[in-house]
Amino acid sequence: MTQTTSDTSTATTSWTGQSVPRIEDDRLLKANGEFGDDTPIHGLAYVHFVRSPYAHARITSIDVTGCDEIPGYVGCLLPDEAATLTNPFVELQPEPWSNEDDRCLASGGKVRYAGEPVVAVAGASREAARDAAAAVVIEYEQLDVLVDAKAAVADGAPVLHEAVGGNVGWHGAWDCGDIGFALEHADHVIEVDELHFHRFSATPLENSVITCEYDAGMDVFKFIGGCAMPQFTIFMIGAALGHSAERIHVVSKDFGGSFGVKIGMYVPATAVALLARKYRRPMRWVETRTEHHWMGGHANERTFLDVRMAIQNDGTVLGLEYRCLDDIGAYSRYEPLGGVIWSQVANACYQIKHLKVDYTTVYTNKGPVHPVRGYSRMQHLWVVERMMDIAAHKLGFDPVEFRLTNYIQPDQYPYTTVNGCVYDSGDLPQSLNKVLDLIDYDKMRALQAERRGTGRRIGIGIGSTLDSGTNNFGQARIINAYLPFAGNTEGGLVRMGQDGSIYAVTGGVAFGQGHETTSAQVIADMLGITPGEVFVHRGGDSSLSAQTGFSGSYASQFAVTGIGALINATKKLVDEIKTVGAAMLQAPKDDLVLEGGFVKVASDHERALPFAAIAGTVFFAPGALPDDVADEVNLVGRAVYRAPLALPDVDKKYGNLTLTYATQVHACVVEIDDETGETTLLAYAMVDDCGTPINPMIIEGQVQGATVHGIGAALFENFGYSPEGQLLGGNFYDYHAPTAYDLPTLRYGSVVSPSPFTPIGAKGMGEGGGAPQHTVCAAIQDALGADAGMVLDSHNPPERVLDLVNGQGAERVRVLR
Amino acid sequence: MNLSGEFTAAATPQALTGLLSDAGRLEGVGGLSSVSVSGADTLDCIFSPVTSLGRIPLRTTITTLSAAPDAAALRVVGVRGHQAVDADIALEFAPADSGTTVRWTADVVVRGGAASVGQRVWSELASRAIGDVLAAAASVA
Amino acid sequence: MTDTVSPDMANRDTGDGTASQGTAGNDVRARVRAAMTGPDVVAVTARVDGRQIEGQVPARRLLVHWLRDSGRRGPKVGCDSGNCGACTVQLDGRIVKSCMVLAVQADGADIRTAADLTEEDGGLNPLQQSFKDFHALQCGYCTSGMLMTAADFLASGEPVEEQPVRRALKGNICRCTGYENIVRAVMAAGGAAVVQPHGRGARIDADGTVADTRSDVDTEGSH
Amino acid sequence: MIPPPFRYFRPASAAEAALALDDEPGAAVLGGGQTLINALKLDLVSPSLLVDVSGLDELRGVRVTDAEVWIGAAATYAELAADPELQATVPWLAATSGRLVDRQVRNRGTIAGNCCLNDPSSNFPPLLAALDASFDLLGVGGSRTVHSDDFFLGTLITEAALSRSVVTGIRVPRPRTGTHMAERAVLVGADSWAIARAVVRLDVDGSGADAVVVGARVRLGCVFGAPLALPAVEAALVGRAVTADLSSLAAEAVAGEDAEFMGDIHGSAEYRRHLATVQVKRAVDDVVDDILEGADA
Repeated sequence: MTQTTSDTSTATTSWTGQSVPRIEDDRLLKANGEFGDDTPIHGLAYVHFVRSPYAHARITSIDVTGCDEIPGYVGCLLPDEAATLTNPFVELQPEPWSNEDDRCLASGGKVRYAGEPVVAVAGASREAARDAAAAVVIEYEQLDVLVDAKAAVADGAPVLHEAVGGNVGWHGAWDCGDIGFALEHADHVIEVDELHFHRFSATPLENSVITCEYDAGMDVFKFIGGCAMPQFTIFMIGAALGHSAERIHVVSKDFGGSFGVKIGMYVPATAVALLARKYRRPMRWVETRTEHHWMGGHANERTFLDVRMAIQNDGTVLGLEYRCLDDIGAYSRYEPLGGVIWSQVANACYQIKHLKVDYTTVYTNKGPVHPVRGYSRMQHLWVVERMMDIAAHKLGFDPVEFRLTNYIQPDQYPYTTVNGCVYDSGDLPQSLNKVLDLIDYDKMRALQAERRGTGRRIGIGIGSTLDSGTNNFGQARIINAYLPFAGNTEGGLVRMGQDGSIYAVTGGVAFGQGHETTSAQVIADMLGITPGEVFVHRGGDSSLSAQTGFSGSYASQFAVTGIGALINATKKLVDEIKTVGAAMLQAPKDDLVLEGGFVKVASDHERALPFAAIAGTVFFAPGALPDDVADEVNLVGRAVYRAPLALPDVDKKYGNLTLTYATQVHACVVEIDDETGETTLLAYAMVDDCGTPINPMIIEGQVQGATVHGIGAALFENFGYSPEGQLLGGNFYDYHAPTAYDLPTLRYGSVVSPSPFTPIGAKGMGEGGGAPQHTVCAAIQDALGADAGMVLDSHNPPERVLDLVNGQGAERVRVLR
Repeated sequence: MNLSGEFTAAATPQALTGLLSDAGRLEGVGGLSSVSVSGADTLDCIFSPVTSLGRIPLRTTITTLSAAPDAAALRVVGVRGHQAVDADIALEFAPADSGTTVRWTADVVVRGGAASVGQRVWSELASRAIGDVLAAAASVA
Repeated sequence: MTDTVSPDMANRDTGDGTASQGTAGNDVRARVRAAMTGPDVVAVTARVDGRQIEGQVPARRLLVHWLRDSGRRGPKVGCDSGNCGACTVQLDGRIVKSCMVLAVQADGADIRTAADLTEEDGGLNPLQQSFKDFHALQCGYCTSGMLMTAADFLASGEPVEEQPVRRALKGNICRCTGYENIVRAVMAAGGAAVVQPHGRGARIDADGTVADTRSDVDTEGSH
Repeated sequence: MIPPPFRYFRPASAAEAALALDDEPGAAVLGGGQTLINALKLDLVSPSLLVDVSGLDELRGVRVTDAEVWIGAAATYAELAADPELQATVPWLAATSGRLVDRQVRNRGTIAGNCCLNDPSSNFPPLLAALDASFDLLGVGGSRTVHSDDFFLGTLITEAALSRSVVTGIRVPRPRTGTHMAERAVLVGADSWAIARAVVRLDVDGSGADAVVVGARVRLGCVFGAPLALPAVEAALVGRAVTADLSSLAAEAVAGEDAEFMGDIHGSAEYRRHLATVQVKRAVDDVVDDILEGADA
């Protein structure tokens, strides 16, 4: 096990790197957590949204007079009112695409997806809010519906956002290296007409819950409920309401999952805030599962067109090109950032030299996309993985050797990608070998041969992926050169209380990642105490001076940015403790160590002061300290961590877009029923490498969770739409989230390649890069073989697999040379 | 979804089309209540098809798009909270021995949460609901 | 097949094969009318985690909401459709999903929620401790329901093996853990041998004291 | 998630329940509530009154006579799965009960609730139809027993709902010696709902290789009109010797059936049509294997 590389001289034990059971568990296990709907609020009213049953329609009338009949009806908010009281939400894209009119209720007199909120109704009880909402009568004039990205960009298509002028929300082109030359001269070229990465989401078990209290005396909005990106939320709500950021207070407590999705919560939160202010009453909206599936945020659905890959006789892959249409649904929200985020992993895991991508963001009448675990990178990684896999099958390369040949090799790190990103470290060959051992690769190949022709065919799949972490927000300028973003920071604050106890808070808002524990481990090492002695703030609180603009939990960054900020903050506290200790112990500051809750003189451990004495003196007896010490010390360490990232070259779309790259290599074995298409996972294994671990147990847990999200997406989960724009996966009947009984044992292994760029060698991780989609697709392809159906969709339910068994997709794949 | 059905009514085609403006008679039809004429070609009512889970009351507007001796076209929009059902119904009347043979076709779209959770069952339910209410209405003409 | 009247059924039900006769029928109709026309309030009294709780609720109030409004945070709502199991409680000795039970149906019942699982001294019970040891929870939202189901399984005497455990947990959705560690935690709590968490090292108790067990760190597993 | 308003009535007997249904036209029966309460939360239906029969002891239990097995309407899946008499007499019902949905739902869901709903993907209707089960209905006009063919009237509709009756029990004729059954389904997830389901029951005279089919019941779920009888398949099987090629005969006969399939996000109508044939074939194979192995029901 890699020991801590903490550079402080105070560490006397090393908690960092240990699988410490989590500090947050006790309260959760005892049902003492406080999730969104748990917070008791006096005088609370409930909000219920009246939603459009139509996917695209003009609102012709709204009649709320029936609400008055409902006992407990408090009041409502109408679209016109929201349009008067708010500015359109800030858009990240440049003109003309920024002319999109997005507000908390259907804007511009239209609805653009089924389930879009039109009227927000408040009632004194859940039942009153529901009944009043049911009494609202809205009439619509239907408009033509778009549920297909290709149809949306066709001539004459109906337009969602008239002010934008068409259904393209953004467009960008990358041309790295010289793919034209490569395709012309390569020994082999594989061409695929179309691949499709389907629509799904992470569907956290706790839906969004937003409570808003408006303090009229102070003109402050206080939001309580899981918020994964608090300062971004304040930015969006503040700009929409024209309200000062410091008068918007965002508090998260226990938080039942986000996985990126809840970054979009500022939209309904704005409506809840308007109601709270209008009726001077705290308001709570508890999203239902159906509502969450309609609007809680879908992952980017992407159609890849005219995909070509150039390969040499020796198996070297030179590069690839594609066009893609990224279907973001009805509103852009965090999009079109996905248009650049994918390019963090431009090379995927391979030494390709040429890449050309033509990326178009497209509006359709579907639920809006939000960042979802693996955000935008997994789509690109998937298409590269599919092409690698298809190439290996079509050209007859051994699947393992083909990957080993093309992997970026351990001695090539730091590795600069075709677009200037710098992969920090990794050992993909070792990871692959390890994962093959975990699934008993040779035995499974024998089983595959044995089963051939029995109607229950076996396939073995390999998926290699990246989890890029710690965004360089400067990449947003590749979307829109005028955006004022650059770099990335996170904040942290560590302080000592009057009795010597230790408190810490960061801008990261955990929703299950164990931040309280990992933070405590690192801080404990630096202060010479135990993790249990560090009280880490639960969730997040925008009033606590621990947040920066990029604060939050998304983009796999906490182990770098959050921990980095806490290390910097703890360093300051350590210095102050030693300053006081030096004065009180009459010893040189650099001869002091922190150990067991004491400041000790290193050369004479008998000379020691407990933290309580340090704190007591600073809090209550500053007069006993030398003036210069008393003037300076407050026992609060507040610091930021700044990721060392420069602005990319916006014109060339070149530069380092993320700081770290965790890798995962997965392998699985599937069995396919030739008559029904049912696909069973017989074995599944993952090997992760996220640098120096802080808590290996938590890392393993994150890998397992991301794996099942991916398996779910690959085999079960699908936000399909009817031609009329109705979501057909609106609940857990129709959107099958895998259960324990659907899954095989997950076998886990790890490789440790410390990051040279981060404070303790750790890398952000947890998103998982869609590895299971790559892996399951490859396994199905392996079961089918080279001369059969071709796996060209990321979602493979039994019917599609049966079609594949019968040859579907073969005609869309060509070996041009 | 496209549905169709056929039944024989005792009434004449004229009597059948006359129903579309006769709230009083329609009030007596099982499954219909609160029937009122809200416009020249428009009826409002509560239509409550029955299932084994209970009734499904829909606030319903029926618009007569065309009515001729041998055919009629209706647009039916039913709403229940965030659920909605639209049906374009075409009726054909042909004289039969004991009255009129009514053939109907309907293009039905279910919207809202029901579009998802009910996707396996709506076509059979809607087919039965439309067939039943048409036959019931015809019987009071 | 012809419909037949069953004397057996008639005898068991009303004694005369018809239910609508007599004053008894009128009494029932009167009670139905009262239910239909009176205020929409029904009284509910139940024992919840060993304490008597009384309430007045509308007929449609779900048991999960009534329990939550009564201060129990264990049962949670994660779906609209009875799939997720986050609301699982024990009702008269059997686990149920409290979003698919009306509060009024629990009148007179004995209910246990996850808050009642802890030891008498407030410490974690062995199952809860196993969840902690095996990192069987992340966000914790599904945890109360998982614990209720797992406790029911372990008390059932069914074999503590992977497939039965997975089947037992089928009615509880977790979106964080991928279930692997939950399965291990339940099996371990049931006495089965399971794989230890990656890099298992020390243990910290809730009060901040530490049991240093780093001697058994599995260094093999981490490289 | 918040149901529409309704009122609640807890009858003291099935007869009271029948009276309540008669008295209040918008009333619906609340059994285990494992579908109805979800439908209410999703605001799909809006009964004015729920008549809660779940607590009626007279609707519980399993009673076995020489001729039949009577199952209380409100017997839960868990009770049926664990019932030794049911396991001994109609093992298929007990087995199905034990793998329905999940642990919690099995504690509350009832067999008659499953049947009264008659969702095309429901487990019990095709099984009970193949067993020639009948339903005891109690209405204000009295009680009667209705054969499953006359009870299941289509998706989400049954004779009980139409006649505003309470189902009090289900009667399953004791399977004769030589009755063999098998059920095959393709499920969305393990122990989840079906997208295709076939139930095959063969009654045979003789045993092992000498067995001859003297009666056949083949029912499909997940199809319009479920549980749907497949008379052509049954006709193709009756009178045949029990041999391994029986399933091919059955599969060929499915093509001649007039079945209409539904499509949804989990599978198109065409796919389900294909699966129906596969499931019938496999269920017949299962039964044949069972017979040829000499195992008796």
